[in-house]
Amino acid sequence: MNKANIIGAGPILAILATAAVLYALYAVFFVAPIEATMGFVQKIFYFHVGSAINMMLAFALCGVAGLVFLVTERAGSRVSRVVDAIGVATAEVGVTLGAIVLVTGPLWARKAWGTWWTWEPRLTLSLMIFLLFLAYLALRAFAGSDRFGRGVAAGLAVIGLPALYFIHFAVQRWGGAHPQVVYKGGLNVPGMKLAFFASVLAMSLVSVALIVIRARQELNNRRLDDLFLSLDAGEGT
Amino acid sequence: MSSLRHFAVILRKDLAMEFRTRDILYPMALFSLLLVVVFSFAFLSDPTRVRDYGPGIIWVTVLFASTVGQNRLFDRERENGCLWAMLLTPASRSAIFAAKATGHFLFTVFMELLTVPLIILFFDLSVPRPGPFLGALLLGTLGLSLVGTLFSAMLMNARMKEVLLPLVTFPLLMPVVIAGVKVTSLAVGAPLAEDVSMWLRFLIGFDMIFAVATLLLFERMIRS
Amino acid sequence: MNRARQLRFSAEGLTRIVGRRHLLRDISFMATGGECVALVGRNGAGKTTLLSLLAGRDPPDRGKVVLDRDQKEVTGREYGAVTAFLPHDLFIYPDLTARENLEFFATLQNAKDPGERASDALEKVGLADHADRVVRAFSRGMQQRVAVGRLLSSRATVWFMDEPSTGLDAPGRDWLTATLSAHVENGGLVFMASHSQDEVGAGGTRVMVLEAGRLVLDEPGGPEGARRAFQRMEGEGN
Amino acid sequence: MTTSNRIRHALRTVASALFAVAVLADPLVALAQETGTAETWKTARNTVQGDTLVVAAYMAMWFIIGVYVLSLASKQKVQDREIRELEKQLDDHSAK
Repeated sequence: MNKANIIGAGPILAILATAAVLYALYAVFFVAPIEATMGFVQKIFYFHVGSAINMMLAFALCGVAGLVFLVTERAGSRVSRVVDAIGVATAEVGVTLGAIVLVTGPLWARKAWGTWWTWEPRLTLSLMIFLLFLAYLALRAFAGSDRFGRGVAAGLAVIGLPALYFIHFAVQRWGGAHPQVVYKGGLNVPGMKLAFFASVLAMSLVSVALIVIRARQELNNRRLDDLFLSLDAGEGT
Repeated sequence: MSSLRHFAVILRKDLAMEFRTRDILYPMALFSLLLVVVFSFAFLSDPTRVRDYGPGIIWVTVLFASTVGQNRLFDRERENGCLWAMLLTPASRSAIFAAKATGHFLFTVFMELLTVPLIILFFDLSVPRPGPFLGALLLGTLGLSLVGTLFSAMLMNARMKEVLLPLVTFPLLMPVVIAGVKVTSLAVGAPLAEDVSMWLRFLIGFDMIFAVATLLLFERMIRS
Repeated sequence: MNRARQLRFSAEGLTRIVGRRHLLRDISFMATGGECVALVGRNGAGKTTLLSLLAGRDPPDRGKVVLDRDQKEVTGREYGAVTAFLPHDLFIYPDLTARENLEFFATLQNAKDPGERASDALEKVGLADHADRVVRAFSRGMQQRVAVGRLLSSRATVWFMDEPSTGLDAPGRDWLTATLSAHVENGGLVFMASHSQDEVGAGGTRVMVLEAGRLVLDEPGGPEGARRAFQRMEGEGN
Repeated sequence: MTTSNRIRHALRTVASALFAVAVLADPLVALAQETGTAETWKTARNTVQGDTLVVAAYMAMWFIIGVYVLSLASKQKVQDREIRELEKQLDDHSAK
């Protein structure tokens, strides 16, 4: 199995990601000052938003990968395999990030608004994306592992994109005409800015590393299928 | 022109089979009636605020009953492989999809004719503005049918179809339910100050975009 | 009748893979109008898979099917008009009557006169007096006749039939063989998977034997060809 | 290694990791609070739930990522087993 393919960078990315995370943690806990109103709890905010941003990107990437998969005509072609691998990788990492967002969100909301869960537009949107990712993985698991099953999952990822716009619009308006006062995080202080960008970068590297590793694993699975297949072809003669 | 004729003949075939066996209508109707009764027990304990629950109950009933319908929509096509029987004829895929979606839409509307008046009765809702009330119901049901028919066709042979279908369609249909509840509550005279037409335009936009998206996807996904 | 036109059907390197196994391995052949090709093989040899591929129900993983009529390739939805498929699962709605089934599919085949085609086909398959009964109440043999009727009313030139005589009684089988011969003489092309040697001997103008997804024998048919083919198929067993 | 003791092994590692973090959490948080800007840290101490929420959030985050990495590792083990099986079949094949 050729290691030189573009998705061979897994291990390097993993090391890079760990370094970035350590730096980000340092920035969050030691550089950024305590936020005036929220106090120490505000420290959750950095990695929470970092995860949320990457979840959204993963969702968009999964949708685009699904679109390319459906458009590529030939079944076993290299392109359709790569995008299929990216599709499943972004979905799995998307679910992981979604779980993080949905756990850290309420912990932060507990202090910010005094309740564990509020139907605040962004949290609700994250919940919907998380559910769509779960549905994607369930489709891949139960709707057939052959090309048709992957096609259905890709279809969901594609239709998820316009759906996201409608969900976002509806959720914004759902709280009634007055969207709640949303805590912006007040990143005016340089220390906080650094912490914020460091943690967003860290989460991005973690996500990219996980996606690359999982995608490569999926491609190796397809390679394995080919090799088993060539064996099967051998017997026929 | 021929695809219009195909659309008509497929729809007529579905309606004919349905009125002969009624194995989509009966489960939908019975399920929704049961749901309404259960909701009445659940919510009538507090008569003062009962009117607030009305719109929500209408839309939950419509959503669940339409899912029951979707689950069984392609059962006849699964028996004897008839979906492929249609796909291997010159009939266009969009005609097939549109006919099945319209079929499901009609079944759901029929079910609504039964249960919505009941809900209005049980929850003594007054409907000062019937226009938006019916508009939201019809537009919302269309949205449910479009998304539902697409994935009902795709999951026809899937093992855990009954679980997968709601899991896949509910997040996608969430905006329809939200918009539906909004308009229904405004139509029922709740004091909310929002303007109804914005949500109705939202529903129309949803239906148009998803009509195109589901048609295209049906074509691609069936062949992938 | 448009059957007299020149018809050329070719399969090039058809391969079908499911999971990690080859169901069909690089199958190529050429056939023209006026042939009745019988597909013979043990269970699991790939007869049904091949027919589904030729009919367009499943996509080949490699290779392609080319149908030319008067030197012009027939593709897309036009392919569905020229061909018709009678699979194991019959392609008919159990909750419709025999007549409704045939009229429905004839309309989808863009027939101008679906009603007439349907009653004509029902006459031929001997179900005229059961025409308005729901197919679910039919016996297996009668359902098979409705399915064959669907092929007749589609006026397709190329027929793909998966064990067409299943469930038919003796007169039914004789009638089927006669119908196939008439269709073939008229310039039509038939691909028929079959397990009965005499059916292949009587109807098949050409016989192919499939073993483990591979085309191992492709010879002219007739009783002699059929005997050799079935011998080869059984021979492969011991 | 059969799947059952692989799961036991995975659980043992996760449990020990959690225990280590729990033991270290308090001094870590204290350390974080002391070395930071002293005064503002002081004001932070008074938010009773402050630090527990933060610790819970970050632990949960690494736990979730850890679980996913574990699932990747187990998928990798399955793949390695298939590779070994492939090699075995290749040997039988060439030996034939």
